[in-house]
Amino acid sequence: MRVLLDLVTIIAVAAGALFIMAGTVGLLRFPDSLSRLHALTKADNLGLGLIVLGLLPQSQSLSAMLKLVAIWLLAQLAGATVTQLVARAIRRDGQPV
Amino acid sequence: MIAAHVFDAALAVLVLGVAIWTVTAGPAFAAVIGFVAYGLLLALVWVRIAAVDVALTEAAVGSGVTGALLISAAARLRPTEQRAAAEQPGPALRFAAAALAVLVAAGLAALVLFPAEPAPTLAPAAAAHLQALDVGNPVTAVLLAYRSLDTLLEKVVLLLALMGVWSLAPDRFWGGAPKLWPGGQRGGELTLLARLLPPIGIVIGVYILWVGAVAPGGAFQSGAILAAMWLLVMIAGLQKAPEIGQWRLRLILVAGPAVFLAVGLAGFALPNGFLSYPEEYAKPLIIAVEVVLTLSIAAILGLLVAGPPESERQR
Amino acid sequence: MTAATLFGLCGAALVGLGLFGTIVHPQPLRKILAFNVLGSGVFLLFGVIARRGAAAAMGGDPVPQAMVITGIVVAFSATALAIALLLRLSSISGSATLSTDTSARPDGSGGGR
Amino acid sequence: MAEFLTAAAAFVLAMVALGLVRILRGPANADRMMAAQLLGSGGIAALLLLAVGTETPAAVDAALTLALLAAFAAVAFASSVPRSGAGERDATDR
Repeated sequence: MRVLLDLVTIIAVAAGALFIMAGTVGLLRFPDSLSRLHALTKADNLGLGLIVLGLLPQSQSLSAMLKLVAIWLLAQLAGATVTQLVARAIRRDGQPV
Repeated sequence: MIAAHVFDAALAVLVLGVAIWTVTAGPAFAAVIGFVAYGLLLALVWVRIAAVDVALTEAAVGSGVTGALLISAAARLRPTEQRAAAEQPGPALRFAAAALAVLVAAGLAALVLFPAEPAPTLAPAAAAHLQALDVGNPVTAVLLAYRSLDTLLEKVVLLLALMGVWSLAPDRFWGGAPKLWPGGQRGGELTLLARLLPPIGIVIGVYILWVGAVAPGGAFQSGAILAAMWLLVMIAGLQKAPEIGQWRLRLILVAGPAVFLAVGLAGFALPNGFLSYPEEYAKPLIIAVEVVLTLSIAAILGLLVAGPPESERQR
Repeated sequence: MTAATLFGLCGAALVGLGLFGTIVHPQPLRKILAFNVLGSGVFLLFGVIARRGAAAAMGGDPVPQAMVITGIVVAFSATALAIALLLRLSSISGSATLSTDTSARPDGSGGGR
Repeated sequence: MAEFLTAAAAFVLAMVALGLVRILRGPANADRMMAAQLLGSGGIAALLLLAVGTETPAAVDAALTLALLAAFAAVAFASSVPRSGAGERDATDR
């Protein structure tokens, strides 16, 4: 059982790290602000989400698990809001090339 | 253990890199964003050197009120930026400053590399008080019992800073309300966030305060979180900033230091001196002081960001 | 090298960096930022002293840690006061410069400060 | 397991550092705002991995605080920058 849980952790955390890497590659490669914003959200949503998922089996208690999920949900809310605010700022002032 | 070393090395390089960016970046806004990022990284450093209480404070203050204060200031000062930046100091002054900075840094580095042996510590002295206080978090115990005088004076400093900010208002605005950044973007997602987040933030603030008795957390961190939530509501325009002439507001501002001082003075009469707690009531008294302190800290930090009053007093 | 030594050296470098920025930057806002970098370097050195003083089953000496916590909050309040002064200066004079001369001096002879 | 999680934290930090280099340079202030966002989520991930990897459970509370305040800088940015200033490029940029 222990081994199985550890395996879940390793797979999910590695996948999360991969998505964070994908986000970074997007930031480095994409030509304009809006597409960079798009790349950034991948790291937020899936990267952090998968890492949280991977850490859940390592939690000692139910409350620790709930706290991890709460962190992910809060990060989602923040990510959604920030993306909107930044995208609006970009659109309002024209796309810098 | 190797992974931890790699992490530390990467973190140190990143902290220094972002600090260099903050000091050398061209536009002021870029430097401010660098500084916000720098604060976030410092929180990671504090976790690595076993000071999670400080990490929490850095996270709460650095990514909350400090970020808001600096970003709005950079936006407001933008029109003046180029002219001020033109006054570059001459090469002689730059060289002298660089030499001085290197000298100071080298001296401090020498202190780090060749420290006093054995390392001086007050941990045993602080630990001796922990049992009597029934407070599990040593940092909270130091802040509110062992070195409580520092904490009391620090509250007074916060109040003085707020009075300094208020005193910058023109005479006709005295007693009026600060304005939080008119002219910016409003509505939509900002309103949604300002409705959704504060209830959650208040719960988390109370949690951080409560857990502070036994684990990292406490009045400062909680106060900074609550201040950020209050500011969010005011920035979104859901609630106006309060008029600084209101006596109720002023009562909240001074309540923290006043209750702390009252408990401290009571120490003369009951146990054995200023700022000492009677042993059987130590924990409830500390928690009561912390609750009031949290409210005062939240109000003071929020008003410090809001700035001096910019409208005439109603009535 | 232990983590404490590494971050102690990092703190020393930050103090030097912040000091340099505080002296050479002509813009007051940048001076405030650099001063905060200096301050955080000092806090970091305190943290390293705390880490070395680990005793009595604690990860670090709680006394310097508590001082850093009050220090962070005081540094914030000082920053807020400085920024309020700066904004007032710019709203009165229309410029945010510490030079006593009203015209900017690009020749680098420095302003009165 | 602890070793793996700490290594993952180091990896996340390195990725964040790379991304940071790109967006701090701008050219628009909106790009720089993304830096705060990137570091917010990356920092949370690194803190959570460290909390389990190095057995400092209280670091989760620091991550919770960061997650709560993650949007705050962007809110200050969007609401304090007057019209036509947010996406504007810097004249002083190199």
